[in-house]
Amino acid sequence: MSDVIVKTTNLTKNFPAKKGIFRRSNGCIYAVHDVNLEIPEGKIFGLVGESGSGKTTIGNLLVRLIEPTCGRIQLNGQDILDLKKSEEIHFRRKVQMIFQDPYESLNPRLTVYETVAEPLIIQEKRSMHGNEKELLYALESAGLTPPQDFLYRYPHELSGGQRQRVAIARALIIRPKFVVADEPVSMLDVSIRVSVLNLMLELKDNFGLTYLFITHDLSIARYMCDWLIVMYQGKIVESGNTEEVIQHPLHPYTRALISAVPIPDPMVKRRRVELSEAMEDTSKPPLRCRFYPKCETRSPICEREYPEFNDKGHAHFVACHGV
Amino acid sequence: MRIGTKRKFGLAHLLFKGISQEALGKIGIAIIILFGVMALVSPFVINIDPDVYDPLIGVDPLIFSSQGPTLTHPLGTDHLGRDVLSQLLKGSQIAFLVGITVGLMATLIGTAIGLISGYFRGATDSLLMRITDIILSIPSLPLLIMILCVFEHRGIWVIVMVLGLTGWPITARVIRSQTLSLRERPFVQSARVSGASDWRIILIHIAPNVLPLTFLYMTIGVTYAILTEAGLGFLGFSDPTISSWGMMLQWCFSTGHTFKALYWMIPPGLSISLLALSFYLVGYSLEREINPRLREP
Amino acid sequence: MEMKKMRTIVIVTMLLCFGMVTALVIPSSAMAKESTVKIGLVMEPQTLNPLSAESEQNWHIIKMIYCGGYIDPRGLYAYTPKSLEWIPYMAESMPQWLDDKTVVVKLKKGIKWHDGSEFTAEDVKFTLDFFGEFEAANYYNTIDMLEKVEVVDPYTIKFHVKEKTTLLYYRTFMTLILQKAKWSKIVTEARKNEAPQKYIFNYVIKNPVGTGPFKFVEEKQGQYILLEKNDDWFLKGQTISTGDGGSVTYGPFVDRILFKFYGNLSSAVLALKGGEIDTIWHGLDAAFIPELKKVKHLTVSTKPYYHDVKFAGFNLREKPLSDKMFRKALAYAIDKDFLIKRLLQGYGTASDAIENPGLEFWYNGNVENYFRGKSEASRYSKAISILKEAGYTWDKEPKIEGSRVIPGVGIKMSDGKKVRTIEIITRTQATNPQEAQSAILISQWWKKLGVDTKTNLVAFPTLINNVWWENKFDVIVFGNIIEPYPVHLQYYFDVKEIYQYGWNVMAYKEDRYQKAMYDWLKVFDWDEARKGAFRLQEILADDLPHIPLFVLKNIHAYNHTRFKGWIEQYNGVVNKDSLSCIRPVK
Amino acid sequence: MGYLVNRLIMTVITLFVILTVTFTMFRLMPGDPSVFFISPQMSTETIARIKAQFGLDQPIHKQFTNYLGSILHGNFGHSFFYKRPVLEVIGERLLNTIVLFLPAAIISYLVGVGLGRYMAWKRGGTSERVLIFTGLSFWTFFVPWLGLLMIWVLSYKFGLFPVGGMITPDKWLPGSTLLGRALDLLHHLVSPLVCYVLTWFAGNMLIMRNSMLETIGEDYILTVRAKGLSERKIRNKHAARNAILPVVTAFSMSIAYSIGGCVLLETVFSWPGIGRTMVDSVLLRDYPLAQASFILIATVVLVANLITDILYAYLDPRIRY
Repeated sequence: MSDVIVKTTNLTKNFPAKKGIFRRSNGCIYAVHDVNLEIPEGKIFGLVGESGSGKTTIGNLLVRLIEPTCGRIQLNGQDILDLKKSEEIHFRRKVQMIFQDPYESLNPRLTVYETVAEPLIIQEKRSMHGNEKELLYALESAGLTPPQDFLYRYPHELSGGQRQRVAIARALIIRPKFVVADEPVSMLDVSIRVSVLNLMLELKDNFGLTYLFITHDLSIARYMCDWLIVMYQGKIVESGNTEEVIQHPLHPYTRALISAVPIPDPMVKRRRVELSEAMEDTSKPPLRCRFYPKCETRSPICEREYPEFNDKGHAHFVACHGV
Repeated sequence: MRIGTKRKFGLAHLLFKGISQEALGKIGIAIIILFGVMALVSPFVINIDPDVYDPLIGVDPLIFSSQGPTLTHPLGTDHLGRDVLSQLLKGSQIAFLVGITVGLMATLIGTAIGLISGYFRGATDSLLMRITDIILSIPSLPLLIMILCVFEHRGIWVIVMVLGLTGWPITARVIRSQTLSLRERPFVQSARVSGASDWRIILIHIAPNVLPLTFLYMTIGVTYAILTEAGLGFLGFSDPTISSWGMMLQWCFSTGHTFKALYWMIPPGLSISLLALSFYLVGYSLEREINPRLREP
Repeated sequence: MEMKKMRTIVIVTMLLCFGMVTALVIPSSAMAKESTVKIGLVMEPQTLNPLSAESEQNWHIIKMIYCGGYIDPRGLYAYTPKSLEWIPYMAESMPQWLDDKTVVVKLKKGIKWHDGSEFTAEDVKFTLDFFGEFEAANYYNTIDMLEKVEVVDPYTIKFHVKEKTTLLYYRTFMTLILQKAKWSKIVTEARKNEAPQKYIFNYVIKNPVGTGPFKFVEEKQGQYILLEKNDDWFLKGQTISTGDGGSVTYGPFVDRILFKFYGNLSSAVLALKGGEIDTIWHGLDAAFIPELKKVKHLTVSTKPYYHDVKFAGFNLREKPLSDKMFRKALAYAIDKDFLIKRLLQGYGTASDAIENPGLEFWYNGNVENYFRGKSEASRYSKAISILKEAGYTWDKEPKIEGSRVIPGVGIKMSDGKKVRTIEIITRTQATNPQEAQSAILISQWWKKLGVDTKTNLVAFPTLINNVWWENKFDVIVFGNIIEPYPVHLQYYFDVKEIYQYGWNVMAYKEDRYQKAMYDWLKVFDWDEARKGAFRLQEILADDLPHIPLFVLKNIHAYNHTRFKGWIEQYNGVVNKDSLSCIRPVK
Repeated sequence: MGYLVNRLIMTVITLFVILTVTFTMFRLMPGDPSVFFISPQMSTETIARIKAQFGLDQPIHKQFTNYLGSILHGNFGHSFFYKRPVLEVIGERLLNTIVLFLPAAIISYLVGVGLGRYMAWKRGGTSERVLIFTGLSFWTFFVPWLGLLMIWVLSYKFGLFPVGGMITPDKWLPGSTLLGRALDLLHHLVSPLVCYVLTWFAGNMLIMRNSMLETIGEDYILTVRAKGLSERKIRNKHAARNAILPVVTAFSMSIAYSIGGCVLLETVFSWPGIGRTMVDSVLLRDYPLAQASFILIATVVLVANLITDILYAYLDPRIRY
């Protein structure tokens, strides 16, 4: 296994929860709880789970858009949470993010030139002028050809796919090491998804990137990722090599998730795992298994203690008493 | 190299589109131009004969009481024999001066406070919003009069300053709520991921996106300034050494000519209302352009 | 809008109306058809407490209830309605001097307070002692000449005074008298209070008791005050000579007086025209005259003059205004005719002396008038030559070309120093349009002489503060109250009045005037006093501590179809005597 | 509960700041109210003694703490001008203003909301344009001028309404009937009320229209329409009910502003209300009256805002503080 580029230790993020007219403070939502990650360099690391499982929160934590409640994050072995102001800019240079919605992630008042050049201007204290060379290269790498046609356009003059490519060009122009891609194709038309995904794969090789690829779509995860982590309500329930996890899901939640993916072949029948509507209250700290209310295979121990995260061989980890 | 050339999406374009597509906007612009011409013409009228047509000290030597329109005085004279028309023309200069300056000042302050308050939140926000609450919870005219009473000399610039420094709260509130929503938008987060400083985010990413709204509130601010200065004038608190429309009405009212000399009472009041209306119409048309939901299906 | 919406609005409006109706108090008794004079006032009275009432509008009401007062006073003695000679009022006869420090006054018998009790010497003594003890601002000048007041018997009072002057007559003997029975309770309470003056000042008189022709009935704050006639008034049915050959018979013949308050004159005038009120007790602006004259039921009286003389007073403490020649030049530059013709629309008269020209007996019309009525060119050329003689120079000298004055720039004193900007301070346009507009015009005229002048219109307390208390001003445009006997010749110009809060705010000190004035105060002979006053006015016109400007006509209008017998007095046709004498038209 | 307590504390702090600011401002103005009780002929000692009784001789911070202390005891002092307890004067004036303001606000609110609703539903039509233009024209009318025009036409030319004031005393004297008094008050109320409504309704109308248009664009209206409800029901029950919230907020925020506007209206119509009293008390340096009226009006406004916020949360289940 190659070097670990990003490592988190007991990463936890709570959001304060307020309800009612009089704003009674009802404790907090445990969005991410006690997460330990090791992301190997040069790999695509997939993060899957349903909405609200804490995937995006982890993404935001890793690029420091939000600060964790507790826990540590290390980048190349260096703790990034207590960086000085002057060191922060170096960190920003190494880590970039691609957002889900290309219609929202570009400033509508800036041209492509201004948007893409911004990281350069900030990072290298350049002036607004004279960055054409890098820009044209970045745009071309992002598949916008001929690049000079796009330089002075505004976002509203571009299609969704083109915008996402601009966003990618912007993320890559300062040659980051680690990119968080938060559902980068979910807002795009199905027809152009593959080309954007392919572009990302291509860039990974060309620029030597490491991706944290966040998605709820298992088929895309399977297409993209080397490694897969399944999250459920702020906790990691299963992790392992992509093919291993998808072929041999161990956690009941992962099994339910995989059974929900439609199979294009009408002849194949798969047993669908139906989950009950019952939900665990995320405003309480996890004392029992989060999946307990929905689990088909639960046993009394599941209610008493939270399952340990165990290696089941082939670097396949799972947190379940039943396995 | 064309850097930052705004094609199609620039503010000027937005303005032009907003105003030209809307009949009401055109009316507004037409009225503004009319009064603009009046303001420009004013010095020429005075120059015909300053002894007669100076709005403050010129008097017609043959007229000793307020008289109706004649050829030499198309809008008649006031009780001292001063020409109403030249007062009206001079008044349009003052209305523009007060309106535009106060509108700009109030909008700039309001936008700055709204941006800072909405972006940084927390204690800064609380403090600034409490100040806003304070200004908004005191009736404006008595508040202005109280502030003006502190000054021994009420020159027009003192009035402009006081109006400008107290006219921003509504703008600040609107810009703040807009900023609160903008700061959570992915493009702002994207800039933050790129390492942009807070001020860069505010100036490059948020401010340009509240600009149309700022402009809208400026037109409202101009309306507010014109009406408020006129109100102060009517109550006798404007600069007595200039002939603003409010002061004209005050002279007419306080000397008992209100219902007697309609040629003197109608023009200033009508001008105040029309100019205020015109800026509002422009703002209204602009609002429809900014908020597409308000347009016709 | 559809019907349903309209219905909702109508219902809500009706509900609101009913809400208001139920909130009102149910009236108690029915009022018979009686004659009621309805008088409009432009400002509501603040209080019925005569110790703290200050606005003139307020005194109109208090005067009808009490005898005596602050403006247009009458107490133990009074003026005849027209010739303004001095006659006994509540006193029985003229004062008798025992020596230079003691004087005795006898009271009329049978004068009744509104509550039926008798008016006696005890009331007079109580009142003056009370003023002395509590140092009431309004009455301070009535007691400062007194040493002691002694009650000889219920109808005789002996005054021990500091010196024998006419001031005593026109102040102390004309002051308002309070009822001892009512006020001694208040005084006892006040003495217990840690802030006695404040207690008295803020005391709310709910039911004032006086000896005047009308009794208080009820007040609705901010809306109206109702008075009814006092059938026991000591002058009821008596006929007195007006002093000009005529006579009047006192009533009161009307049953009630209703004072209604309007926020501004325009509204009050519209109400008068519509018949809502019978008259307005406030000087009307000239602009109203033509329209009022067209109304059939109204008579407009424009003859009498208002009792204040507008003037431009100088701060004589500093150069260049301490220079008499400079002031004279400024006086030549003022066009009083312009002010009269245009500003007052002809309804006023220029005044050259500090006296009301309408009071012909006291007004000296032959004092120096600084080319009043002459052409602009001649006035300015005179002003320029005076300035030149006195050594003033200019950056650019003002010139006369034909009939036009070419303004000068940057006047300098004889020592070569620049004359600083001169500021004319006066009340705001809304408070007093004539003063404000005069000030603006005067500043324009003085500018032509190269004197940099600006106008500062301020709120009344600011004016008082800057001028009277801090003496921080250059020129003040203001109105001096002129009393029927010219006592103002003393208090506006006496050296003793030069101090921080003093009346002599201009700091005028000329020995020849002081001497002439003190001599004059000791003159009790009517004609001699007139000569003395003439002399004083001459000195003032020459020394020019202030420039008298004009006196307004006191324009009043009344409904002659409802009441007749109005008496035109020096202070207008609506006055205390008129209201005591008018009768309903059958 | 925490929220409410928090808001109340904030309100109290805001009031304290307003109090401090107004207090300081008045001391900064040249001139003080001793003009009312000092005669130029008094000796300096007398003047000092009398000033001391009114507390005007003390250093400003002392005057301030004294003032604060008496306010906490509910004593706002005596008006220097009216020589009566300040609360008495304000109470009476405030009542007069409310008699005018409340019906005017309610009517302009109903008219505005009704027209706004109608306009949103009929958008794009000529009637909408005409309404907008008329509304905006009145909205930007110079209030005293409109008032003067109304007096000129209604009272002067046609003699329909009184020229000013709140009542005709003749109709309120002892012996008058209740109905007579009510009608008289109503008669006086019409002109200023109409003037007020004319210049005020457009604000509510436009906010309602915009908010209604936003609501109509929401998906749930489509759902309701798909259910086959009548257009009228959709408009009145579903769209309008949700669209009304911004109007409520704007209404509470505009209270202070409109009381300021009342100054002009009260001047023109001789209405003895609080706005005019505030201005006069500032001019006369009647500190106690001015300070108390500024603070009381601010209290009214802040409490109104507080109530609106709570009401808002109650009306719109999406909003939770």
